[in-house]
Amino acid sequence: MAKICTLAEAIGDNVRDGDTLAMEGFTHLIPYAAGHEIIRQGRKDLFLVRMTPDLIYDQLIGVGAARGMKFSWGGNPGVGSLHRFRDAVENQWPRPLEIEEHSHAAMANAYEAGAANLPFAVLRGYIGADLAKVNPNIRSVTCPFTGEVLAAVPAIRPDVSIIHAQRADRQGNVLIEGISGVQKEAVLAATRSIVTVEEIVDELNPPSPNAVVLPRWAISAVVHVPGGAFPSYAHGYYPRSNAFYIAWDKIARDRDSFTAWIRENVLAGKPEDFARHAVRRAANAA
Amino acid sequence: MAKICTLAEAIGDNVRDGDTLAMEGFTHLIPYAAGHEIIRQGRKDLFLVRMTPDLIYDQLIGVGAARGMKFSWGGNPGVGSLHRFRDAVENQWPRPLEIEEHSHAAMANAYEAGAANLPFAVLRGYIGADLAKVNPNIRSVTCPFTGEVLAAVPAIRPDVSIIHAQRADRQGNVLIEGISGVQKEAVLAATRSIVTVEEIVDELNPPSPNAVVLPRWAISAVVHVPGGAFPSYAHGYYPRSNAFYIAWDKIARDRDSFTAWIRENVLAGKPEDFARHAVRRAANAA
Amino acid sequence: MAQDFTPTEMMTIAAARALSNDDVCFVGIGAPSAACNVARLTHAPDITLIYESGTIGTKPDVLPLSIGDGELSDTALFTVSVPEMFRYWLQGGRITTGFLGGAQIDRFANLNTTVVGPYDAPKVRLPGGGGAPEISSNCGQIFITMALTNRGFVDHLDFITSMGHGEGGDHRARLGMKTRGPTRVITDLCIFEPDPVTKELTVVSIHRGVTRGQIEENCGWPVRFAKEIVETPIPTATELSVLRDINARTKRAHEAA
Amino acid sequence: MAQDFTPTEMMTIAAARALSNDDVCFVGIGAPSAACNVARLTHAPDITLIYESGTIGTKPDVLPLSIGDGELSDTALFTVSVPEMFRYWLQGGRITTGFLGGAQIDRFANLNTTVVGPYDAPKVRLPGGGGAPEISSNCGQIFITMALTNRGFVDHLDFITSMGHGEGGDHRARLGMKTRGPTRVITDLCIFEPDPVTKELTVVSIHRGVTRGQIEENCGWPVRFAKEIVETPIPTATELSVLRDINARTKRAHEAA
Repeated sequence: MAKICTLAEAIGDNVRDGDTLAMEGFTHLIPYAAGHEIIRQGRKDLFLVRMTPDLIYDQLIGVGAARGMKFSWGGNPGVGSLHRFRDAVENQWPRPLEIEEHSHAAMANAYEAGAANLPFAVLRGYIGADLAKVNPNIRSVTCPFTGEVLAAVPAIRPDVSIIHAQRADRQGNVLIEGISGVQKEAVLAATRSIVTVEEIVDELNPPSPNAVVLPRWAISAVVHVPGGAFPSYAHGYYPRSNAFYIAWDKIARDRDSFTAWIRENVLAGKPEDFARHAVRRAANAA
Repeated sequence: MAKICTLAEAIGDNVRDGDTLAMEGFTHLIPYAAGHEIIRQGRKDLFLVRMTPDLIYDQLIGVGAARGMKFSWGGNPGVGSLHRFRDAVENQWPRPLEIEEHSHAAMANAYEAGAANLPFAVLRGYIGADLAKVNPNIRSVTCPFTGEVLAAVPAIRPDVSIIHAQRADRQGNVLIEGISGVQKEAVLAATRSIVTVEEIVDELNPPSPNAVVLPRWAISAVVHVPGGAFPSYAHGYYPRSNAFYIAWDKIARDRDSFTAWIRENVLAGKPEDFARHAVRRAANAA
Repeated sequence: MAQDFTPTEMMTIAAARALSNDDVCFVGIGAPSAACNVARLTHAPDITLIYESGTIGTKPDVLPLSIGDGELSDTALFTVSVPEMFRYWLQGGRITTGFLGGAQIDRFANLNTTVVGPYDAPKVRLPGGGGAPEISSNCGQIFITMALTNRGFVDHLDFITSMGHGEGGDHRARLGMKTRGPTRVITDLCIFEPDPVTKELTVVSIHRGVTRGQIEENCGWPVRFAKEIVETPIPTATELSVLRDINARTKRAHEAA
Repeated sequence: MAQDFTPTEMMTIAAARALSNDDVCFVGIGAPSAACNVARLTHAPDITLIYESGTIGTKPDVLPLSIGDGELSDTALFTVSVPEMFRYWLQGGRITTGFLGGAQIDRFANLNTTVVGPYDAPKVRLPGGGGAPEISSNCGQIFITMALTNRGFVDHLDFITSMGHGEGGDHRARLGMKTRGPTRVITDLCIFEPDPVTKELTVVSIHRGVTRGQIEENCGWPVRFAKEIVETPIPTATELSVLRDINARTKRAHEAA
């Protein structure tokens, strides 16, 4: 049953050293504020899961919080490389990073299987692709009716999943709108889950009976963090800061400038700092 | 690409003798008008697929249009038996009916697998249940990671699926609202598909970016049939006629009264007859 | 406060009391639906009711005739597709309690809603399992409510539609199920619970005015009674008026439509 | 009407022309995204553009930087979850055309976006496959667009991220794929198509002012030229102005945000 609390409490209660951690959001609604709180609380040895690691995992990898990562596309979208991710894989800095690499289709199916409490997912995938040769977690199953052989991957079952969403009501029911990615699956596949939201409202009032809702009893903690998805975005609240994504390339390219950025913006920061992004960007958007 | 046409054309073009036919709608949005048109056009030897056969398949079975049926719950909801279905199974009247029986979970997963172009579905199901002993299409697969044995059923791939929905735009894109059942999956799993709708509008304007929409290029034919879901209902248009469901028990209990009802209401009817249900019931609902 | 009430009213209210405010309950149609909504309208206002049509957190003002009446979606927190309902919510292990009825039950709380007689040449073809086989295995626990009659409570089931405790004992665990299965069967005469070891249904509570003989007469197997048996508390005035109100609203609504 | 244009503009416009009004197109980010939207804004107004973020029938006014910019959902007919996108729409076989770019390509149109050097000790770690492995096998056909350079068009791929024609010939069919695979590769100097039998990429059209020598110099394998080669029609004034307008709007939008 969702506890409505502060970000420090939510991360403190639910994210543990060594956890398998999924922070999801497919370009949209990426829970950056929660990622910063994890860095501030000094979590370590995390096994990160995310389809598109994005800047949020570049930051966690760069500070050395991760022992490994399962992913399907590790770049800065439309910009280029994730330099901290590359530095970890190519030079083991600041520590080696074990990787388990999949395709998007396999990751999406693996989250779906996790949400459905199945041990594995079946897909028509990886045909002729070399990933199947380097990842022992890509196997096969045979259809018991047709004899056809299909790809199989293990279900994703994180210890904890974290997402950002537009709104929660005071009971902790959550509404997601727009590009919803694999967030619902990530939460339902996990043992514990945290949702940061732009607003907490009296009535959720979904715009359609078929809206994307997560009920309070499927969530461990709900936290009010306006702007918490910056530099990603929140549909209906503020747009993506493509400029920040472009700027990140230079910040992260160099170990020292990265470390300085983390010190100033994360270690010396607090969740409330994100609110200014929401306000400023909403004004721009209008 | 959806062709917008009359119901006679849509059934004539897309439903053939011997077809595997799925008419879906989970209590809500059941395509009754389309069922009546199939009876009027005298289609035969159909293999019917539907989770909850409901009165619509009681009618198709009663007139002898079906050679078999795959289903998971064959009753008149809240009322009792489907008497034409029982008469076919218990007494082979008007002809024998081959049945393939599943649970709801298996049927839902089998439609989902069909929509996903997989040959089979995997579920944590049928444990300790006798259906697995009498249905050879309930088999098992072994997880290639954990060794766990799970149930498997073949994907549903109808020759043609028919559903009813609230609205289409003039290009043939379709909006479904409320209880959406397995309709999207039934359409996407099928080779051909027909959607009857309450309204055709200039702009679809879904109430949410995440609304349930079927695009024109996933549908064979769209037909304007207001009231076409009666005695089922259309969320936002008219409520379910629970009274008719109760009345059906008496009509269908007897072969002669059933046959007379079909003659008067189906064979002598036309798609436009359904419009009065929409108007009358909308007035009641207001 | 004592008041007149029917055995069916007693059954529905006793069933309602089995539910708690924190339950996430998968509601079968008919008697379970009445019980679940009486619980919601009395002692369990925050209970989450789920119907297999995909409606989650629904608060119907009248009882649905089907599991997919518009009332359910109109009053739900949200509505999902039926594949999602069975995959993410039921199989996903998110449901604390499943509430079922049935045509026939045996002493280990296995249910038959499929056939009377042989499967291939049935004497009576019943509607079938619907959601029951997986509700039974995937919910945290199962409550069952049905009137106690010789036709319903039978010595031998022709067909096990959904497994309760199977052959009894640890049968569920041996098949790999981690859920508790049926923990209570609420009838119009008494309440059964499975014996902790053998899992055979055992009478633990008898409704006011009902004798052991009546229970034995109406049950198709030799009834076991627990060592300590209580009298089921009679319906309160509030419980009765809530139940009668919703039944009256339901009757009006179904006849009008 | 002749006009000045850059090789990149020629590439984008030639790529756009490959698409038709009836296509349902899965759009990769970068060069494919520009080409697909130019097609939509010129000769293919009814084309359905799909991005892997779940946006279906999207009509962005500015080009997205990522595959999930808000612009895509704001202008889409509808938006689905990512599992649904990959299961029902891509794997479901509903997509006629996939449009990909890549870091490296070989003569059989296999793509590498994973690593340069050994997988376990890469010289350059690239972003990885994302949607490409299944886009490549599940779309009706694949178009690829990337600039012709020695770094990109290589004799040997260190890693096959997504299979084009594999080792050539009937390799796709032998692996059970029923889709056509890459049918056109559009570069800034010329257009390749696979040989009907061997499936080796073959130059079929050369952009104005480009020599065979330039193509050979910029390609990492010995280039095959078709018997009949045409000159790629130069961009029309409309095509150029549509492309430049959307690029200008995009630049303004990305810098402002």
